[in-house]
Amino acid sequence: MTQKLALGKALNLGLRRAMEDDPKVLLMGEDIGRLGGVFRITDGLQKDFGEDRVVDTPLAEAGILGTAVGLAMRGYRPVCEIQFDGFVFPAYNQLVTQVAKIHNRSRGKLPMPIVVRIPFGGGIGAVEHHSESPEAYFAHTAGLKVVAVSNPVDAYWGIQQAIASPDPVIFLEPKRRYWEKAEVDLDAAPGPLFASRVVRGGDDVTLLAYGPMVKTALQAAEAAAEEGRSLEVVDLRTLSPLDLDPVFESVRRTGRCVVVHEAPLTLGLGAEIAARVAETCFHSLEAPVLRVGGYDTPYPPSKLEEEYLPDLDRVLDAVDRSLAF
Amino acid sequence: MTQKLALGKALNLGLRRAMEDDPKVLLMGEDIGRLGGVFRITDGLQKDFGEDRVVDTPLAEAGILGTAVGLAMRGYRPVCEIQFDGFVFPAYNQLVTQVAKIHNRSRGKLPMPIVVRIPFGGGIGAVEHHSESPEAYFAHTAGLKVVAVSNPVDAYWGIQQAIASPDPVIFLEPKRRYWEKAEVDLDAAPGPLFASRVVRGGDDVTLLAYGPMVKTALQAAEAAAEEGRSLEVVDLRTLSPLDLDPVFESVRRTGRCVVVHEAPLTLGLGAEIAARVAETCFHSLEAPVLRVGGYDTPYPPSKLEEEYLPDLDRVLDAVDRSLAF
Amino acid sequence: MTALQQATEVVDPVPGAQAPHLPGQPDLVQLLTPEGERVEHPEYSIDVSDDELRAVYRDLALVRRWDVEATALQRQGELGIWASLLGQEAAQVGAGRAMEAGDMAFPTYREHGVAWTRGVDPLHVISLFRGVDMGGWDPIAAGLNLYTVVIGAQCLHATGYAMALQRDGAEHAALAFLGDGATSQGEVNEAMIWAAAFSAPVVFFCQNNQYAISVPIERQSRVPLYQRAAGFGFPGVRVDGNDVLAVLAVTRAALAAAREGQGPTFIEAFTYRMGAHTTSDDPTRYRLGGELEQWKLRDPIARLKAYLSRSGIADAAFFDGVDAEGDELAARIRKGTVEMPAPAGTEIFDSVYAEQTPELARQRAEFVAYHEGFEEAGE
Amino acid sequence: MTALQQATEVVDPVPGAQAPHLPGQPDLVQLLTPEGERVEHPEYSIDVSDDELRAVYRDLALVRRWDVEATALQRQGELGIWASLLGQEAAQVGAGRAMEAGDMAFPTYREHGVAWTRGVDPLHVISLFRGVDMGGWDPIAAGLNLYTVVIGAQCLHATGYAMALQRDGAEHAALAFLGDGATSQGEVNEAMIWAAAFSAPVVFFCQNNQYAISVPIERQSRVPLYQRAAGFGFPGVRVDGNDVLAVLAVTRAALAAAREGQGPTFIEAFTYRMGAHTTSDDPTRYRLGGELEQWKLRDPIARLKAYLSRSGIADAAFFDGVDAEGDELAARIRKGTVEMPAPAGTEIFDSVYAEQTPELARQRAEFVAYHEGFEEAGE
Ligand SMILES: Cc1ncc(C[n+]2csc(CCOP(=O)(O)OP(=O)(O)O)c2C)c(N)n1
Ligand SMILES: Cc1ncc(C[n+]2csc(CCOP(=O)(O)OP(=O)(O)O)c2C)c(N)n1
Ligand SMILES: [Mg+2]
Ligand SMILES: [Mg+2]
Repeated sequence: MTQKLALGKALNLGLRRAMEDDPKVLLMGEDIGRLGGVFRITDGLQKDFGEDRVVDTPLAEAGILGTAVGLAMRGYRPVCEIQFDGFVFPAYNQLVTQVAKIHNRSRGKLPMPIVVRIPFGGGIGAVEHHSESPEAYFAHTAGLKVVAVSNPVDAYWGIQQAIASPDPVIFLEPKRRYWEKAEVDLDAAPGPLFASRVVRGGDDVTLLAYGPMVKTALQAAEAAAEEGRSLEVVDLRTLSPLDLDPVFESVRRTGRCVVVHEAPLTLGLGAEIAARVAETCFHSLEAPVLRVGGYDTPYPPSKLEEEYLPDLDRVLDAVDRSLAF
Repeated sequence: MTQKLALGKALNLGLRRAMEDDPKVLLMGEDIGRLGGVFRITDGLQKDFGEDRVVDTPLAEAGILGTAVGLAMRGYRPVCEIQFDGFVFPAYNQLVTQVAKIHNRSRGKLPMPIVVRIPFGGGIGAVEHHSESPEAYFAHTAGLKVVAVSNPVDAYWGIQQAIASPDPVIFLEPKRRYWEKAEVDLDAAPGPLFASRVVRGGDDVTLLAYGPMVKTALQAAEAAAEEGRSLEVVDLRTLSPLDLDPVFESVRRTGRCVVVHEAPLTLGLGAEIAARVAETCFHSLEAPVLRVGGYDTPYPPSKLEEEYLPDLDRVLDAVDRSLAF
Repeated sequence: MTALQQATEVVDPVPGAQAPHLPGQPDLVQLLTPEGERVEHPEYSIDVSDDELRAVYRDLALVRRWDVEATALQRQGELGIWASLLGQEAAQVGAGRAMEAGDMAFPTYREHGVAWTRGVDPLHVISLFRGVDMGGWDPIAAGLNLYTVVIGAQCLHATGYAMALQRDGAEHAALAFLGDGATSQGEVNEAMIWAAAFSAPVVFFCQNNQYAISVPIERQSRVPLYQRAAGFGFPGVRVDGNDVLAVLAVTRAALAAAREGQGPTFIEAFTYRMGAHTTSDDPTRYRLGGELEQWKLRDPIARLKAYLSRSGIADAAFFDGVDAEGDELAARIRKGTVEMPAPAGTEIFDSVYAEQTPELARQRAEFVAYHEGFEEAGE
Repeated sequence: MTALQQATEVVDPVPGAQAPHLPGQPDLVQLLTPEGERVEHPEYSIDVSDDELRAVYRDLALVRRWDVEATALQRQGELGIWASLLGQEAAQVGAGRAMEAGDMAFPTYREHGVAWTRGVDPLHVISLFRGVDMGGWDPIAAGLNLYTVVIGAQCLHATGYAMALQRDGAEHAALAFLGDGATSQGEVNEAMIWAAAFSAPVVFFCQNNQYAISVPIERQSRVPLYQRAAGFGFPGVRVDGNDVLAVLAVTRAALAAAREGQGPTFIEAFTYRMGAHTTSDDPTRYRLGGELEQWKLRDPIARLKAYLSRSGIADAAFFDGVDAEGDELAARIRKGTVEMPAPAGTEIFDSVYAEQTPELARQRAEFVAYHEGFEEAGE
């Protein structure tokens, strides 16, 4: 059965299904119960599953992740919502020193099947701390897995796969795409969670993106096609572990690679990808891997965000520079 | 006047001089007063400058950084000690959302001349959380500056320069080198803080390191020299902003580059450097930038740390691979 | 309904909240009943001139007018979002007016009433919500820190600022604002621990408006919030947050104690957020039926107006005058908002550091060149 | 010196610490005076058989023996570091023995006495300090979480575990250990806030050993720590932490209340760290003169021994037997430590994830190949 779903609604249905499938799944977060979350991703779930499984928490992110650890120790699968990307930092200590390390510390005796849902990225005209892209902090942290979904299908299946994962997963949701719709097949998962995917074939340049930037990349490829340039677009999907084999294969054909993300350039995901692509495809590269990212500045006031965020033009500019190299 | 000083003692003298020079400088941290710090870096300072300027704080890292913000707002220059690298994470929210952003938020009206001293890195046989290399988390954070010293001279001058800096500086101290000695000229600073430095000339491969790994890199260069290979060693010194011009110059000559750090490989500093070196020196590179780092795992129990940490052999192995490319 | 019945209804426990108390019940400080009667409190008294009373009323009324206008501007697409203070005017104006020059306030994102008392231009606050900047006023000059969005972070800043005041021998105090939800944040509790440990001259002013977005106060604490302070070793007091005189008295006393070296106080101003959390919020999803109506009977402005009228301190002409002033203010705010110049793109780069980095200078130059490219291309 | 004089001296305020109190002073629960007299407390009584009393003594003595041996092993280079529990045996054994099967303890890095009561092999604890692993026992099977080094983090874990117990309808409780210094961490305070909000069956057991490394308790709190709990809305109690019977009684009562759905309790076990913070520490730099001597008079083991001897519950043969057992234990620990196999290098990679990642598998393979290269080269 397929259904046309907005990305946010697909997450809602995915969460519902995960909760139906496994009574140990529980949701925790600020305002996720009675309100259904500030983005309504958990809408209706507390009503149907009760206050013990959809927990409106005190206003304390360390508390959310820290208690999730204890719940996981008794076999629960907590799905924690962080209200906005910029508010994950009070939980950082628990995430980095505990959630990420306990499986290893216990030599596997204490699995940590915790999912941390974070609406991330900019473009919604918000005030400070509501538009951040903190993925590199997590991808640099051994013991965590990090995924970023870009579309309703991956949202619906991805959240269920993340919850089923025995490892902690930082699940990044492209908040400005919550309202974008697509047909979702509710019967069959389209493939594994920790895999990247070529979403458009092409020969001239390999273009990598994830989360909200996938749409931008596809638009850029469309525009480039009109000018006779054929871009292959890869949706990275998993940021840790990275799944670069399809990228290497692509770059070996195209010889050129551009990575796009909203996060600040320096030590953003593009850095790691550039390093690995160069190492693996050294002799195929006709230009260095070019990166299009946010600038190395705090996220600006919203009147400036269009100038801060990578857009179609900046992506095409990088493609041009790559081709001209 | 020169004096032979251990790195830790050089820091102690540097702090003392900064406190003498500027009455607004104050030190804050756990056990830094009566005890003089667990590494004795602040030894004797409370006695001489009093409890108001060398503050033994409650046991709360967010508290240390958060109150430092308020002190800085009234013109103080707080120098915060984080007892060990692994304990900076409770302060992460204050660091990333406040310390790093307040100058920008206020459009320059509220400078944040805060120094965060962190003894970092492994090799001292410690238990969990005492051997971490969290520098990439900070270097990815716009608004912070990050330096890592490798020797007593830079320690003595660097801490004073960091304190004098109007911007927040994460000041990384290579804890396992605290006891290494060198002659320090107490009269003239050897150069600016935010600059890398070629510490050994060479022609075959450019080897980059910072903090504790500089010594390892120099040893590797020594060993390589015996086999007839000439390595140029650059002490990066400043991790944010990076100062790569001397590196580019070097790589243009050698065509090969190896970066070493203790931090996990993925999204460690090596990633950014590899990306930039490739972008800037694309046509000069005869091999991809190779990285020698910690593995993408939590820091292991101390009986395994020698196998975890980059050492002379692993550096030379990478040099060989670079040359063989 | 008699006045007494109405009074009884007004002060009834509010469903779903730790109830406010009858006038005179010792743990809720009240100097003005919901009906506008002046009452005395054994520990807190206040001496306010008629002029000052009228000025307080004016503050309350103008701040509300500003707030209403900002909400309208948001609805019309001129602001990205707006966090309304509706219902909390007395708590904010009372606290703000208790401050002296040299004291420093550390607001959250909702303290427009405090900003007003510190003389900050409403347009500076609005520019933040319009997305033009992050608050354009000079924090030190105004004695008001910039708004802080990360819940509770400012409490530590206030405590550190108070430690600086101690070191400077300055007889001033810091006033940290926080919400009921914020009391659950670790950093907020650390701030109280530090304030106690150093006897820092800081007052924690918590507006318990019964909700953290949708989450009612019981999820944060089963006992009245003001009692938290005793556990850290300093006094806590609960004041009727809709009673501007009581707030003024209690906050003045706490600030005076702080300035005199007696250390911190925690003030819980018991109030209610009569509007939505922000313009993005839909309170009908979580508010209990009748709750809002109950609280409307406790309106902080109506109460002072009743007192001023009844006691003859202000007449209709005065109130008309304030209304007219409100209309002017609203017009100025509207005009100032829609005419607010958009920031230059290069501002993204210019204040990240006090000493610009070469890398960021490079990114800025690239940015400029890139955009000049478009201009040249006539795009 | 008469017994009374000695008693008076023993219980005198300890310089630099919130003073312990005379027996009978209501806020310090004591059932056994420093001289080994059984006293009664109005709220806490305990019924312990002679067998159990002897077993308790045996626990205390063997745990101390283990600790002394571990300190010696560290001095001889066999351990990287050791965190001694010297002086805190009664607090730990009392708390540990109060637990039932099914309860879960969340220790810091110093709760060797608790580990002992949970039946964890000392060598499992020692392997952590030797750097072989991070604690080799099975936490769930033992009812003892792994040691947690980041101050306070385990308090939230315990609270979450208690929330899981509630959801499972399991009539067990979680017991979170923390130090006096830890009470300043935001996360610890959040744990108490959560425990109160959810009425979670968790007991916070704080060993106030007067210091956080070098920092005395006054820097963390000006008021007795047990009073913190009231601010969060649940009971706090201060017990003589060197009195194993009082600790047992108080902890049993708190755990029972938690299991019965009455929510959390905070226990402050007032004690003293008679050794260094760890073997890396030099307490002469910060300890006040005479302080240690004062506390030696309150030794938790001597006290129980005095009571057992005086009351005839144990005789010299019993004590000799325990001593002999201690020597055997020490020998076993020594042998087990020095013979502990070094971990395989590949263990670095093998437990990072439940589902290994391809990238880490690749790094592991490279690691293996690299080291095989050395072996082949005969290096
Ligand atoms: C650390 C953090 N977490 C979450 C948020 C999102 N958020 C904004 S306001 C709010 C509720 C705050 O409630 P309260 O402290 O009672 O203040 P009020 O809004 O009622 O004035 C939340 C959860 C935030 N801003 N910061
Ligand atoms: C978050 C954090 N900060 C700092 C440290 C370093 N540290 C280890 S033990 C300790 C003191 C702990 O004092 P207390 O809580 O009283 O426990 P005790 O050691 O006295 O048993 C400190 C500061 C740490 N382990 N974790
Ligand atoms: Mg509120
Ligand atoms: Mg202690």
